[in-house]
Amino acid sequence: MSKPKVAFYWCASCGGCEEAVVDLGPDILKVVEAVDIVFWPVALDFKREDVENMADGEVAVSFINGAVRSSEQCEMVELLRRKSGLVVAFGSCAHMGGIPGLANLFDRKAMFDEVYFNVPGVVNEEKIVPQEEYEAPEGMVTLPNLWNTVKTLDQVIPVDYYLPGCPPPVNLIVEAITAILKGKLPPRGSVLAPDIALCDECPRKETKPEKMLQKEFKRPHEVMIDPEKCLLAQGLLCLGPITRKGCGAACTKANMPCTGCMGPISKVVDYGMKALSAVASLVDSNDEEEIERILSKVVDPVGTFYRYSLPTSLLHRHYQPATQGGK
Amino acid sequence: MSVIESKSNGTPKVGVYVCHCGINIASKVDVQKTVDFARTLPNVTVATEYKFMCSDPGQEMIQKDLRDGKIDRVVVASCSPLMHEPTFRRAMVAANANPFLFQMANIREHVSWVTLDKNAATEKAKALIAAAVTRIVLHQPLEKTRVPVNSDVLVVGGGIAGIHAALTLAEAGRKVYLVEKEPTIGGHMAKFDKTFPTLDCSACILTPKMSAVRAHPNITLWTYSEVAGVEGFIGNFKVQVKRKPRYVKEDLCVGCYECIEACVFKKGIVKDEFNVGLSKRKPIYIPFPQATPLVAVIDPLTCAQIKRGKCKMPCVDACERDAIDFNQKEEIKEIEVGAIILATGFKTFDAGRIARYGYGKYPDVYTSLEVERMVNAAGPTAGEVHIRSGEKPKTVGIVHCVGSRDSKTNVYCSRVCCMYSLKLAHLIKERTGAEVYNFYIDMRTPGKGYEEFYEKLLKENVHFIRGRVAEISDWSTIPQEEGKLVIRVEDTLVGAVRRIPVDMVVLSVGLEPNDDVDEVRRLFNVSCSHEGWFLERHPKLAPVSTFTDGVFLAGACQGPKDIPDSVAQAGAAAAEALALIDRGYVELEPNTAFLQEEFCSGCRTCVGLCPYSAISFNEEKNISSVNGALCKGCGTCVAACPSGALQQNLFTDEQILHEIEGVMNYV
Amino acid sequence: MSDNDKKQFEPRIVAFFCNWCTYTAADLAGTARMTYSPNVRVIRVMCSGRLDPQFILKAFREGADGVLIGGCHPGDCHYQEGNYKALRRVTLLKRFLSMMGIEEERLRLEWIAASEGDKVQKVINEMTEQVRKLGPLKLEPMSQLRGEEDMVASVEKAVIAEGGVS
Amino acid sequence: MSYIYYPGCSLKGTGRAYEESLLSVFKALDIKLEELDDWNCCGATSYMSVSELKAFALCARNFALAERQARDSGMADLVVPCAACYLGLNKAKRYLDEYPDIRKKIDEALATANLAYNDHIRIRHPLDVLVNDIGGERITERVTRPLAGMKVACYYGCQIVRPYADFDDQENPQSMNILVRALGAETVDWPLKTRCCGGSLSGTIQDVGQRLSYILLREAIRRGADVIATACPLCQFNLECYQKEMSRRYDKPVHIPVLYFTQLMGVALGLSERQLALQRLFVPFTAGSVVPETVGGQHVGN
Repeated sequence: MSKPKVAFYWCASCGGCEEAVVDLGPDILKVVEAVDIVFWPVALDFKREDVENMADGEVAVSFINGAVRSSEQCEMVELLRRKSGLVVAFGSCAHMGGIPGLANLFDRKAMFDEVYFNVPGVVNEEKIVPQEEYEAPEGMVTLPNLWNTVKTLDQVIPVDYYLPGCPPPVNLIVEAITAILKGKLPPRGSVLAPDIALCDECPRKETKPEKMLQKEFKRPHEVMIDPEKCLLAQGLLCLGPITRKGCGAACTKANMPCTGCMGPISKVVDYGMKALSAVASLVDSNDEEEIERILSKVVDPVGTFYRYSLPTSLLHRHYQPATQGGK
Repeated sequence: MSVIESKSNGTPKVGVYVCHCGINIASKVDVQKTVDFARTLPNVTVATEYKFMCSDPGQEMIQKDLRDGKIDRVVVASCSPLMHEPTFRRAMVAANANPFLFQMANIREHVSWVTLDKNAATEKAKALIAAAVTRIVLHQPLEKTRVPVNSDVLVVGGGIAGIHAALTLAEAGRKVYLVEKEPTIGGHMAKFDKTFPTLDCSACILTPKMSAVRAHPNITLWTYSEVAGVEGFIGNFKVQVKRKPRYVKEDLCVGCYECIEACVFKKGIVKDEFNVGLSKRKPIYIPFPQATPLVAVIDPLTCAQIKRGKCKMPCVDACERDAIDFNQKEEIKEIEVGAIILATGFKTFDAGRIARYGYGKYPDVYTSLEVERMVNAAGPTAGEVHIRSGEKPKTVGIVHCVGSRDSKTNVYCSRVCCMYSLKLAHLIKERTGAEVYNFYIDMRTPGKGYEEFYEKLLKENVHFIRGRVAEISDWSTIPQEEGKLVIRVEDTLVGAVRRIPVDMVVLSVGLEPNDDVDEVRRLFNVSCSHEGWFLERHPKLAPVSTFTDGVFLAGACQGPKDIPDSVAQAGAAAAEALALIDRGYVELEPNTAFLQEEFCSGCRTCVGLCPYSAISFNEEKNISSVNGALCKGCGTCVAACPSGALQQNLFTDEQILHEIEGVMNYV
Repeated sequence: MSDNDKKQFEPRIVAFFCNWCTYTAADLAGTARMTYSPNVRVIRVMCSGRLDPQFILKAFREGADGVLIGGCHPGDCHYQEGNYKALRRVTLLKRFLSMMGIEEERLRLEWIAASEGDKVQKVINEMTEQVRKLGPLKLEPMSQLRGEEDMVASVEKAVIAEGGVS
Repeated sequence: MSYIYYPGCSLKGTGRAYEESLLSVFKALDIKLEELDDWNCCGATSYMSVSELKAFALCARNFALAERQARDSGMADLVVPCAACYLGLNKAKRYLDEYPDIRKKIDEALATANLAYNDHIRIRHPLDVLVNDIGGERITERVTRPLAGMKVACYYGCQIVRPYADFDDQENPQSMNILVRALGAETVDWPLKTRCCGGSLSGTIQDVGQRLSYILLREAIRRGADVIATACPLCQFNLECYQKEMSRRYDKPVHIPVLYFTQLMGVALGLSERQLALQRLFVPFTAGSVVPETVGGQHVGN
């Protein structure tokens, strides 16, 4: 029988996820042996038409990374959804919006103003901003429409599985692909990673004190980080307790706090809120002012707790009364 | 509990029962509409209404539907769960259903009684019903845990209420610890000469009870002691009692007064607390002749030996029984009791707070308590009533409601002042033959024989002027007023402002909560009213219980009371305590936290949060573990758990999230 | 918005009251027949310390224009310190909300003792008016796909055992 | 320290001595007073009894102006020396705070004049400011001519502490006594310190009005007061201006200087009679008459 067809696609992302595939190293050859890659813009020269010409469901599985924030990305993922048996949200951006998701703190106009006018060094006397349509001498030129709001993949199309991480750890990719090839898949909607938080596999776990209460939160650049001791116990905002394991504690092993790219475990509804709740609970004070003072060291609540997941927040995005019918 | 489990036990069948509560609910909420609405909600198989769901027929409706298998979980929309949740849970048990497959929607206290517009009320009621229905779908059967009850009781406060409660319990064969912070029991009642309305002698009826306490084998009496700490919960309190050193061995002293005679100070040097400052006492003293225990006490603040460490200590030589011991130290006693009765009493209003009455400024303005001591045969003046000059007053003004019924001080009526003012009026007239004026707002004499006593006073030609006194001053406008205290008052019956010159003024001060009420309240974890009176669990149905199970109230600490009421309430509190003890066990709400171990990463966020150390870290499993017996079910750890691995029975994340959806989505 | 709309707009407020102080106070307000605006729907929790910030966002997501939290006065918590835990979380949450463009006034934490029925009345009336002034809170829909089912029951997504299938 | 100063009509008219002495004293104590631009009637006097709502509107306008003038987002402290203005403004503030329906109407009224009141107002009486912000000690430090041996009856009148003020006891106010003692004088125990001075009756039903004033003066003198200190233009007027007439009308003659407490302060701070407008008094008071210059001189000396 013919090899199963596989497609890779990238939306709003940094390309790191593509790297992750390449990071499979020699294993990638096994993959190539086992499957037939029919679409991979970053690596192979297939065109949109090629996909359009396939029959619905012809592609066994599409790995889509990146958040969705433009009409083009939307069309492409809808197309791939139609043509694919399985769609896997690949990496933090597809899974939860990722870093691009932080754009939901602003609206499109604010971003355009920033990028095309305000950034120091921008020279743009003619005040040109991208037009969706432009009458060029050669004829009408068009650009995709950039959305006001960044969405996760499953906010645009139904997603079967999620491969978390920024980028997804190689071992998880391998496990996922093997599982797919063997057809030994968990129920649809599953996140293809262990359902327990990072502390479980963090080498620093043993060093946790009996009680984790904190009088002061610190930021990595402010302290000499003890390479053995639990980072949270050192007052660093490590999100290990809130974040799904599976990365092999890459960051904490590298003496850096976990920032949460793997997202929450299945019992959690809103990652950032749980993170906020856990962190606030660690404050070791009952005095209103002192509480204020201690928590003021959490300089950027949104960026800290929703670094990779703002679009999945129950608020979804920065509130815009005007555009949202509110007064 | 996850959705998977909760949904696995077949599709739930919810019964919704809406109560009219007579017209309490029905007059504001369109009950029929809410029922029709409930029918439209998912999983609802029965929806109906009844006049009084809490009545037997009402409960029977629920039980029948349960037995007939029409429903497997119940929502009752009626009053507050704090009111009838136990009732309906019992009803479910009676029908062999698990009592925790039950949820109440509070559409009376939270809807019909507080909403003006009928439509708004009905809509709100719908929302609360929807919330209950959406949440109950996720309820799980739970079991209450039983813990045995320690049969000893702690009574705090040795006034008449504490004494009566202690004796009642002791008579019933219970071991009682009676803790009093003063050197003697007896409280305010011991200070009085006569009691209204019968005018029988206070000491004659109180002192026998005091000695009974002292003598009773089941009562451990700790005077000059205070409760320092309380742990545990209903049936199983651990209490620490601080026993202040009195520098006199209680078991040896026989109260012979020799030491007091011998003291280097030949006469009193400090204000005598018992005589509210009308006389002075020595550093070593016995509060009053009938003090119980009749044991001397040394006041460390004034005793030369204790203060300066140099005194000939004649008291020591004088004591044949070597009872005096300057090396006594404060000691902490640890006791375990099943129930606690608070009878901490009251303090009188500080008359100095009302400047215009001149207390503390004009020497002949007295408080009622001072006069109580004055008229007492055993008091500082041996029953003689005279002003500072030593003369008998020819005219006396008694000012009612001092510190009561006044938005600037206390709004409430202190309940006892009218009657004790009448009593004092009678006694003063009896002792001095003076003209006595009572200045009152309203004469409040509800009680057996009270109004009759008032009648009696009227016949004794005591003057009654209806009006609140504006001011008392030495400002004279006419010769007759020279050298007198002038009481300015609007006589509301005559409709004129009057100035009445008197020799002596008695301020009938109201009753106030003790100064330390806040510490006491926190110590025993009971709530207070605005004014600081301990809050009963229900003003009508649970007047001696508090919101902390196992802690009961007796006497004026719950609100102003006269002696009969205090005694009655003390009896009630004792009975409540006995009922608890004789049952022998208590059932604990199962709303405790539990851990879904497979999801716990061992991050330890929860461990430091539990105020009861119910969460510990299980070293070999390398995850947290919850001790259900210690958990009181606040849910703080659940809110903090970063993995949602900790959950709380009856308040799981999902139950609450569903409740939120329910309350918002259907109306 | 125009004054006219204001009159039209009836805010919906979700309240989380602790069982021992504020919920009891609300009952007391009822027993004392203190009428107040019907815009607040109370959800009972044992302690304000149970308040998971997820609930508050959830309420907003479900269409609440405001969220009110009631707990015992500092030092009076039935569970000793639960209300302080609530305070810690709300303090941070308020900062988060304002970063997200949601007026802080939409989230209110009040200490209301069991005896303060009148305070329940006062606070609820105040907050209703305050939120009425702010106008409705209409969050942008996440998408038709990510329906409630997914949100709450993301839990349903089962798990592949550690080490995965291989 | 800087405050916004609301004079009101009296301090520009009959109570001019009050304003002049107040300004001099505050200046001497380096407390900045900045008069409210374009202030209008406080609405007190008769307006309050004719139409409260209109009176409130008048007050609210003053509030709005004050907030605007306070610039910095913080609270505007509005110093109001006249007892009647103080009461009127306080009452208005209370009603605006507590009655949403009234507040709504007033807000609308202000809006038509492009004004807004944002609850950023504190109504302060000079006594409040001097005692609670400056404090007796700091004032004593500035005293150059202590009023040693002078017996003062402190008269507060009915409007300052009742019913809205919260800076002093309503039944037995102390702030002026504290102040006067800080100047080195004695205060006489005088139970009438908040009793009615006769108010406007002195001008209408003279016998009733003057009798009330007379009672105050008699008792003050009987208790050995050398001078009466007051904080209200109307009280000052009533107590001072009719003394001759009273002496004729009633049994015992009365003759006692009635000063604004600010004038008394000025004397102790060593300000000139002109600065304190002492020349405006009907019953003459010269610092020297009670306090020999020398005493002050020596005091300064050692």
